[in-house]
Amino acid sequence: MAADGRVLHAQLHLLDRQLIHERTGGLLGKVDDVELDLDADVPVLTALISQHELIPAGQIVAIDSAIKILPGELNLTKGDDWAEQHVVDKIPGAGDATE
Amino acid sequence: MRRRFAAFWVTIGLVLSLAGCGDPDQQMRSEGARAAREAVSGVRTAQLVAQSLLDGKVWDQPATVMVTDAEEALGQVATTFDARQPESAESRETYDQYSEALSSAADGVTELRIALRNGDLDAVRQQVGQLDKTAEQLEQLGERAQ
Amino acid sequence: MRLNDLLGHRVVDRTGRDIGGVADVRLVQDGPLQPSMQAAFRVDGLIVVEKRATRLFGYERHVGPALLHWLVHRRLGGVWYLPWEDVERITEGAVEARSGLEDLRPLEETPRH
Amino acid sequence: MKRLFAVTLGILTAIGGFVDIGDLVTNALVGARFGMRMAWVVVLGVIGICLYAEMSGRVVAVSGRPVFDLIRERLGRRTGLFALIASFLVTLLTLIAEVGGVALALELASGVNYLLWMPLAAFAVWLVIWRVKFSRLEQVFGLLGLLLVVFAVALWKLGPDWDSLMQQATNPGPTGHETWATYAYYGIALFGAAMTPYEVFFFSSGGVEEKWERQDLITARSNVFVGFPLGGLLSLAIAGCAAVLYLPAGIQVETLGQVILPAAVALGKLGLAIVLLGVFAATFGAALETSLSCGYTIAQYFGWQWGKFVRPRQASRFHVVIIICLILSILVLMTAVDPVKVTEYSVVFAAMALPLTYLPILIIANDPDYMDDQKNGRVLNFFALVYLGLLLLASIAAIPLMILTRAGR
Repeated sequence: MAADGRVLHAQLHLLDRQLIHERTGGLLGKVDDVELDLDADVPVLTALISQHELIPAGQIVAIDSAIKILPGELNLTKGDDWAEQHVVDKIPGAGDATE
Repeated sequence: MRRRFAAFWVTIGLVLSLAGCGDPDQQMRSEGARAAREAVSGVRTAQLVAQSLLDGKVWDQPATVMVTDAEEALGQVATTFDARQPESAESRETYDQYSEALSSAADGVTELRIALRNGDLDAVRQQVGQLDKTAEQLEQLGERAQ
Repeated sequence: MRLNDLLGHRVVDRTGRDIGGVADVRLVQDGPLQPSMQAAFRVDGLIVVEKRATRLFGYERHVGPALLHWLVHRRLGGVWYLPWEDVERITEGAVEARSGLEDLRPLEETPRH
Repeated sequence: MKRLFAVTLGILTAIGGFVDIGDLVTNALVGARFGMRMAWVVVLGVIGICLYAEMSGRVVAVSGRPVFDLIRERLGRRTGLFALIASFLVTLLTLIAEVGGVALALELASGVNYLLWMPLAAFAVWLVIWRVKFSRLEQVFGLLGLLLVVFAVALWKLGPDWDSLMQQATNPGPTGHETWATYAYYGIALFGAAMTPYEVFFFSSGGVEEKWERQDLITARSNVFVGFPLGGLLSLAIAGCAAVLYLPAGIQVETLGQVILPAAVALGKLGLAIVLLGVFAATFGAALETSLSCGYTIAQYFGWQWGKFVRPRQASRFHVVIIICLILSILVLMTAVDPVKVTEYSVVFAAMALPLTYLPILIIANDPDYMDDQKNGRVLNFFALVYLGLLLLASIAAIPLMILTRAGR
């Protein structure tokens, strides 16, 4: 493994990138910030931040043209849920597939 | 960079003020000619629509809508020009001449619209001939100044 | 520390000379194994640009049409790589380097993969 | 065989989908004022949109990311937000113009005032977005939009002096009472109408909606390289009709009625019926595209779930944005502002927003991390950069020219 691991530039490859649910492919927001632990013996990336939620590095599954994550307990779709409850669900046909 | 911007705005200012001042009579004639050219557009449109209707190329509703649009446009051209202020005897003369031509053009198209809505095809035919003359007159007026 | 805070920090060399600003952080995936059985991304070093410009459009690498590349680089000035070993400490708004400007390598010389 | 069918269908859809209210009005207007002396701008615009639409289609097919994802990613949050506001406002303005265009087409057909049609038109747009599948919506309105070929037939039937049209086309410059300033102003408007930003938002997001992958590059490219130029020919035919019928008569195009009249003059009631249906389909289709694009840009900037490939409740914020935009367009049109005027302004503002949209596409299309072996070649980059220069020029010149010519008077 040693020195031939994958190379990423934190700002270029992580910041402002799309977050995707690893299983469903649902869109979960953008990476607003990146948490780095610079005081550890080996300084590492510890988490991504999106909409004030901390996504631990362990939940990152793949980093590609989008970042696939396992959201687990995190709630990254609060806004969508609100709009769904208060507006969209009140309109007939909100749950139907289009024809 | 800033200096270049200043030069740009000065140029714009100059152009605008040049357009704004000058001989009042000359200006009246140039505004009149412009209005006459705009009026030609409305009159010719109405004429073309009415002729197409007589030829059975359009049906009533679109024809009425188009002629009404032309009527409104003409009305606007006439009102805008009428709001000008002639400042000398000579420019007053120019003003009257253009103003009269514009309002008679507007009246002609109004007549056409009325005939059209009433389904009076004979009157429409008559107005088409009339509008052709009006348009020719306006075309001449429109060429009197840049 | 948050990335957005780190970006834009001034970088001063061992003699206290200002050599540029932090534009990006280079990560290498060879850190300690995580619970997800993947290696963690280790902070390998900082990308420092001479002039104050934090957005590089990815142009600090060799990509893009030559003209755009040239335009962006003209705006950035020199682009250096400061390996993490050479970072003395990070204070409020500044990164102090252990090395001097003359020791820094241009970013182009660091391997991409 | 199935592939060939898909490709043909895509091309036909692209032709029909290329022309919207902006192209209709601007081309007729310019044809009436300058004849074919501005045909070169249409050609220039079509080549430009081909270049950049192909790039954005390729980016989508290879990376799966639509254009506004990339704009935020490469320009960052702040500059990206600026780009979002500019592109969104221009797209919203275009949406207002398209809804107005649908209502005007209905008014012409029925004689009932467009203000009464307008809420109905906006509601119908929403209903189609809410209920109808993406691919079907594209096909139906694209194919119906093909009816605008009637302009080409009308031009031929009007029996113009082709030599003099060619003469005009090869002698660019203002004539009669026109000045170089108005010529340049309408040149920018025409350029903006051909290269409207929403076209790439929609094209690239549509690629995601239809789940393009590498093997779909052929479809994407044929849509762009065959469909768009043929759509451009339609634009030229519209300008040609106006040049033949209106330029000698001194008629200036100010209403949608004047845009379609040549088809009636040349082909009678049948021509009129076809052109009305074509204009309705083109503007309605474009209203769908622009309202979706309003949703696409905002949702893609913030990373929200978007798209018609999921049920409405799964992309709730995306649908809320679309509903709000449609309501806004109703409210704006209710003020009885002339939709044709809105159209004229929308294409000029579109020209101003162009560089912000197209620069990130060019950057990403060159990025090996995204594109692997599919990144831009040198020749393509050369032309893309030339266009970027043109876009910047048009964008900078738009406002001074607007002031100088008092919006083209």
